[in-house]
Amino acid sequence: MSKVIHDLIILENRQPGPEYHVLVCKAPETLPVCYPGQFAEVAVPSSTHAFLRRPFSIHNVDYQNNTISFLIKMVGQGTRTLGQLPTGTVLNAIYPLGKGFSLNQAEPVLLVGGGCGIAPLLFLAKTLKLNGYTVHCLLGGRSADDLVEIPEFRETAEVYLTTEDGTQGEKGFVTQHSIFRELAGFTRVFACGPEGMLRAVALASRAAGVSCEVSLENNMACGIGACLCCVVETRKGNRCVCTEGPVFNVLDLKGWESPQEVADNCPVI
Amino acid sequence: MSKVIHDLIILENRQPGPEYHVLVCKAPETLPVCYPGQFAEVAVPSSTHAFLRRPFSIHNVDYQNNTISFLIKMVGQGTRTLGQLPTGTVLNAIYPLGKGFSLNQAEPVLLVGGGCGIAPLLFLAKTLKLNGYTVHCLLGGRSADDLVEIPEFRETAEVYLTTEDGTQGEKGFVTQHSIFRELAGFTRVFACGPEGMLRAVALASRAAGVSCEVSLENNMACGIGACLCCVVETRKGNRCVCTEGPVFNVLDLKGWESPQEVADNCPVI
Amino acid sequence: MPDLSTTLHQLSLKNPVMTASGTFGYGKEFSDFIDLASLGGIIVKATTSEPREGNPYPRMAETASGMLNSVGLQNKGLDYFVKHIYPELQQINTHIIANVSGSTIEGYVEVAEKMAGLDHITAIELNISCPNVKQGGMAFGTSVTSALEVTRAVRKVYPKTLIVKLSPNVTSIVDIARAVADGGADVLSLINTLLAMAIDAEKRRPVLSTVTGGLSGPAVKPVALRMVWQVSKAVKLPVIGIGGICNATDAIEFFLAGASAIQVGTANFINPRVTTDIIKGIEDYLLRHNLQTVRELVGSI
Amino acid sequence: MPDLSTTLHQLSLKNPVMTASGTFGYGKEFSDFIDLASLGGIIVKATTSEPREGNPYPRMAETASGMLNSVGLQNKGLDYFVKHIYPELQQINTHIIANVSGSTIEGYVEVAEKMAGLDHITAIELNISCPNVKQGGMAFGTSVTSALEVTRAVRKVYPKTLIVKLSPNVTSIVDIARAVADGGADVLSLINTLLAMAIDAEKRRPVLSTVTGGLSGPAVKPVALRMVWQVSKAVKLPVIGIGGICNATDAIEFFLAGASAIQVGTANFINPRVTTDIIKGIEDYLLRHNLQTVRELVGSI
Ligand SMILES: Cc1cc2nc3c(=O)[nH]c(=O)nc-3n(C[C@H](O)[C@H](O)[C@H](O)COP(=O)(O)OP(=O)(O)OC[C@H]3O[C@@H](n4cnc5c(N)ncnc54)[C@H](O)[C@@H]3O)c2cc1C
Ligand SMILES: Cc1cc2nc3c(=O)[nH]c(=O)nc-3n(C[C@H](O)[C@H](O)[C@H](O)COP(=O)(O)OP(=O)(O)OC[C@H]3O[C@@H](n4cnc5c(N)ncnc54)[C@H](O)[C@@H]3O)c2cc1C
Ligand SMILES: Cc1cc2nc3c(=O)[nH]c(=O)nc-3n(C[C@H](O)[C@H](O)[C@H](O)COP(=O)(O)O)c2cc1C
Ligand SMILES: Cc1cc2nc3c(=O)[nH]c(=O)nc-3n(C[C@H](O)[C@H](O)[C@H](O)COP(=O)(O)O)c2cc1C
Ligand code: FES
Ligand code: FES
Repeated sequence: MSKVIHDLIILENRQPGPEYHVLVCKAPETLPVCYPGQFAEVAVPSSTHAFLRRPFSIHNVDYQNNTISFLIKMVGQGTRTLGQLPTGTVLNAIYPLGKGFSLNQAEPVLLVGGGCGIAPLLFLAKTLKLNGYTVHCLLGGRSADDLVEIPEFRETAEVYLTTEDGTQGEKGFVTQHSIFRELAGFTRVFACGPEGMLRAVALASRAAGVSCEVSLENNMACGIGACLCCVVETRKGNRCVCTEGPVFNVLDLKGWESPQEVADNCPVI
Repeated sequence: MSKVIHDLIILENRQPGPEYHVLVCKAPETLPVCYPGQFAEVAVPSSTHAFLRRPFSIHNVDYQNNTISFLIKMVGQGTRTLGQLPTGTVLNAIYPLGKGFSLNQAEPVLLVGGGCGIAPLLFLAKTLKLNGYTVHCLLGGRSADDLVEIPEFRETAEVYLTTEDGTQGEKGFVTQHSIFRELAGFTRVFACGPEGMLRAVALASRAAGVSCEVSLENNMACGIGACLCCVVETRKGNRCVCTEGPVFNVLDLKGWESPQEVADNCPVI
Repeated sequence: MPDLSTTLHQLSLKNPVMTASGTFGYGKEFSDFIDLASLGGIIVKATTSEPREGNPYPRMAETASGMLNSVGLQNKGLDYFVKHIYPELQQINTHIIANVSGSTIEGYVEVAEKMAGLDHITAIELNISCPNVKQGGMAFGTSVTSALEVTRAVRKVYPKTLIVKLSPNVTSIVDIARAVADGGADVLSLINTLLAMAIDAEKRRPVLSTVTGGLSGPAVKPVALRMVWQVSKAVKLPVIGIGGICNATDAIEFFLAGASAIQVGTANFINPRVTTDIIKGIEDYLLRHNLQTVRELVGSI
Repeated sequence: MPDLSTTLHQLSLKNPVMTASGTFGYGKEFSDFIDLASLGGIIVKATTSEPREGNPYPRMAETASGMLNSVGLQNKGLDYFVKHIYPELQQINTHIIANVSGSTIEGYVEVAEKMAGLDHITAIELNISCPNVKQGGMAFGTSVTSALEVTRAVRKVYPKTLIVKLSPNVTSIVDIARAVADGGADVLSLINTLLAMAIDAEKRRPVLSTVTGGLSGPAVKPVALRMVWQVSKAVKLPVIGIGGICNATDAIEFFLAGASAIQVGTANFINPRVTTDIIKGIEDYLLRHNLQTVRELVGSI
């Protein structure tokens, strides 16, 4: 599974929500095999404010058209610059990086995503479906504006929605969604989103005796295990999120079991 | 004569020669009165490589359409970024800066320009013509590629051309052009271009007893007299090119009289 | 409206945003762009006892997110300042602070003494950190003993607010800060420029006539923040933060690190209105964070 | 074809482009992108006598044209290095240089002694300049006496090429360089990172878990160039230039300033192929300037 540096060409830049952009990019040579949960390190073209590359999950891969997509939430200078790029722009990316979700699971599986954590789940859902799985997918956000790519998810999964303000789906945090009452019926939960949400999902999964994998975000300088800046505390010591993650089984993460921390972090979806 | 900071809008970006761009820009409010030889400090939009503003002479002013133009030669990252800007881009500029050419002259006057030193001469020629002058204009370059905006000059002045490689006009350096044999017939020479050329023109003017003003280039940080980085040695001591120039009478410049220095610098057009 | 006022020893500033010496001329260079009276203060360019022509051209080089300068304290000298520049400065309705430079202790003392007699100069900033002069300058600011000595000598003749500006080109900025405090400084300002160099690879020679020069701009901000944090924790004097400040967020970072006020330098070259934007941005920040005064931020990390 | 080879004491390098410790892992992280054997050398990440977990997260902050890190020498320790990492390094056909770190002189000596026994480690780089550890590290590199002491102690046990890596966080880099030369160093490398800090204005707290960290990247290049120039003029040892090198032009500037070779650090994160580009760019430069060898450039300004 070797990594490539590609000058991708942006074929399409659509805006599925006020703060989100999907960049569909053509690769200059045959796409390498990518796994759901892996990510890319993308250079922000000629930006004064983004010195380092920015990591983004692989949102979708279309081997037939040789395209790779990213779902990007506008949060700072780097992402805003990327969101404004016109089609035809060259985007330099290093990928596929990191380890993805474990795909050797019994079904049914529940995918849980919040905010830009939705990004890797589409590729994951599609891959699981391709392998014959029944996929359930719970997407949450502050408001309806954060729920993007729903039509795409509906094509591949049973979709459940929740918003904090009740503007779409059930009202509340993802862990308050009714599907969580049936959690014990799932064999595994795959989650990606803000840390507070992930911790709440991890705790609920533990309580229901369901195995849970989360994709972590983190400050990264290199994305390839060279700088050791992106560590997370695991039971085996500090580990690089970029090479040994970004997907971790929550059982391996240190400090992810205390209900107190979860309570502190929960509202920060 | 107060200075303004304007978010100009690029209306037109044309390429009069392989290495030159003319940016015609609309001002957001009535243009301030500008004098030929004055310049603007232009911010290079979102460039990693141009931290400071870049100085450019005012190439043309159209008060009726409220536009100001710059003729930019591609020499480094900053100018290259500017050259690639599409119409509609916002260009932040501080102008008009510095002191221009002396306009209270008896005619006939000779304008001499080389390379991007052609830039201020169009505005100067137009202004002189408007005031009823007969304007003679000698433009020089390495090759025909460096001779840009000739049609525009022809509208306002008697134009003479020279190239080092003889691809257009007379062959040789500007000071070797036949018009220089008639130099004594002019009352003043206005020149702008590389330092070597300016020194040669200054020397020739001195020899012919003709007064000579040159527009100097220089590394500038602020363009408004605040940093004192842009000095030139004058007979009165170090003076800022950005406020007391960029146009100087060569008699005021220290070290501009030695034929030795001229010889050393001459070929560097 | 949040309260932006701040105090530096005996100086009450309407807001904590000042301009750094050598980057703002004598103020009037910017009067087409901003209302000078809206500033917390203006540190005017360096004055030495004798006129100085400064260093030969080239004196400037652009670097990644920064610039080098080797101006070398060009100024018309103390007498010219008092006769011709001071009367103009009197028209500006904010604190005017003189940046006092020299190559000998006597030189510093002479300028300070004369400045003390000028009513509208409410403080002086002792520049013991200029890297661009052969003698004196930074040499005073990089040794504990000479920093102490020059501060003490100036203190004797200068009764008003005495700010001392520190050089970052030292192993321990805290040691120098303590020495200067012992010498009688009222306020510390930091940082001056980092000693640095640029080379023209094509011409194969140094860009600056002086070979080395002073680095300023956003590139140095992380170093400046660190030093402000170290000094404000170690010394009880108020600190003015300087180095790479380009916007209100940068300014807030310096307050959090322990600065009671800030100076904006290089950023004035890029945006002559930057100080006005920063003042407005600090106000917005305080409102957004529900803070009544900017003073609540100072040293609060 | 121009000759890119260069010599550092007993080391003959095929070209002067190496990778900086802590920014290139153990090489293999980059093997998908470049041919490791094409490099002049690889300085692998710091090794300490005992395993270290490094500092808590967050350890990184982006700054203007640069970054801060406070990794804190995370590594699996000397024994693990010898048993598990060294065998892999033996496969790489270029100079492999160990970066030796510690918090006590005994620690440095222990690592150096063990490294001396590993054939494929052709030199060590003594890291007396890491700003990210509480004890030792930079403390050794910011005092003339302790820099001398640790160099001398390691020299006694290490017969091969001894490189000592200097800290820029000092008043006089030349004094430290001289001390290290007296202690028996064969080669000097500089600079390590500048001690610096970043603050999150919204969260109102330092970005790094350790508050301060080390600044690297293009922002520091002008300071690094100045120090390389000063040291190579003052000390007769070969110098390796480090700090913000991103392209061949940057590398050439360091050669002109006096460096016999260079190391590329942070730029590897932005472009994992940058070293290959730099080697190619140096060749092009030599051809364009009609130079036969890269050595002609060294110190030639
Ligand atoms: C493995 C991985 C996969 C990711 N996948 C996606 C994705 O598919 N889509 C997406 O929109 N985002 C994703 N992110 C987050 C994305 O990398 C950041 O939003 C981006 O780097 C911010 O850049 P910026 O220049 O816009 O923000 P900055 O100006 O750098 O920062 C703006 C704000 O974002 C925060 N921030 C910056 N970088 C990160 C980061 N790496 N993680 C969390 N917060 C950060 C800062 O603290 C600050 O508050 C991913 C992050 C990681 C580590
Ligand atoms: C008063 C004034 C008016 C000018 N008018 C014009 C004009 O109308 N049209 C035009 O094309 N150019 C003009 N110039 C020159 C122009 O400012 C530079 O070409 C530009 O700043 C280079 O920017 P860059 O980022 O492309 O080059 P950089 O990457 O900064 O440098 C590339 C090369 O250009 C040289 N260079 C950089 N800045 C200058 C400078 N200010 N003067 C001379 N050489 C420089 C560098 O040494 C280097 O060799 C003027 C300069 C001054 C001082
Ligand atoms: C062109 C220039 C000239 C300067 N002249 C002086 C000076 O005369 N006296 C002084 O104390 N500092 C001087 N400085 C240093 C600045 O006041 C300031 O300390 C430094 O630039 C860091 O701030 P900045 O990054 O905001 O520019 C000068 C800086 C520049 C860029
Ligand atoms: C993430 C990171 C880790 C580093 N770790 C080490 C180290 O272990 N030992 C060392 O001597 N230098 C270390 N350094 C310093 C670099 O080797 C180099 O001296 C410095 O980054 C300046 O070069 P640059 O600007 O090219 O990055 C590290 C730098 C970075 C950015
Ligand atoms: S980002 Fe560099 S090791 Fe993970
Ligand atoms: S460019 Fe700053 S004084 Fe002229």
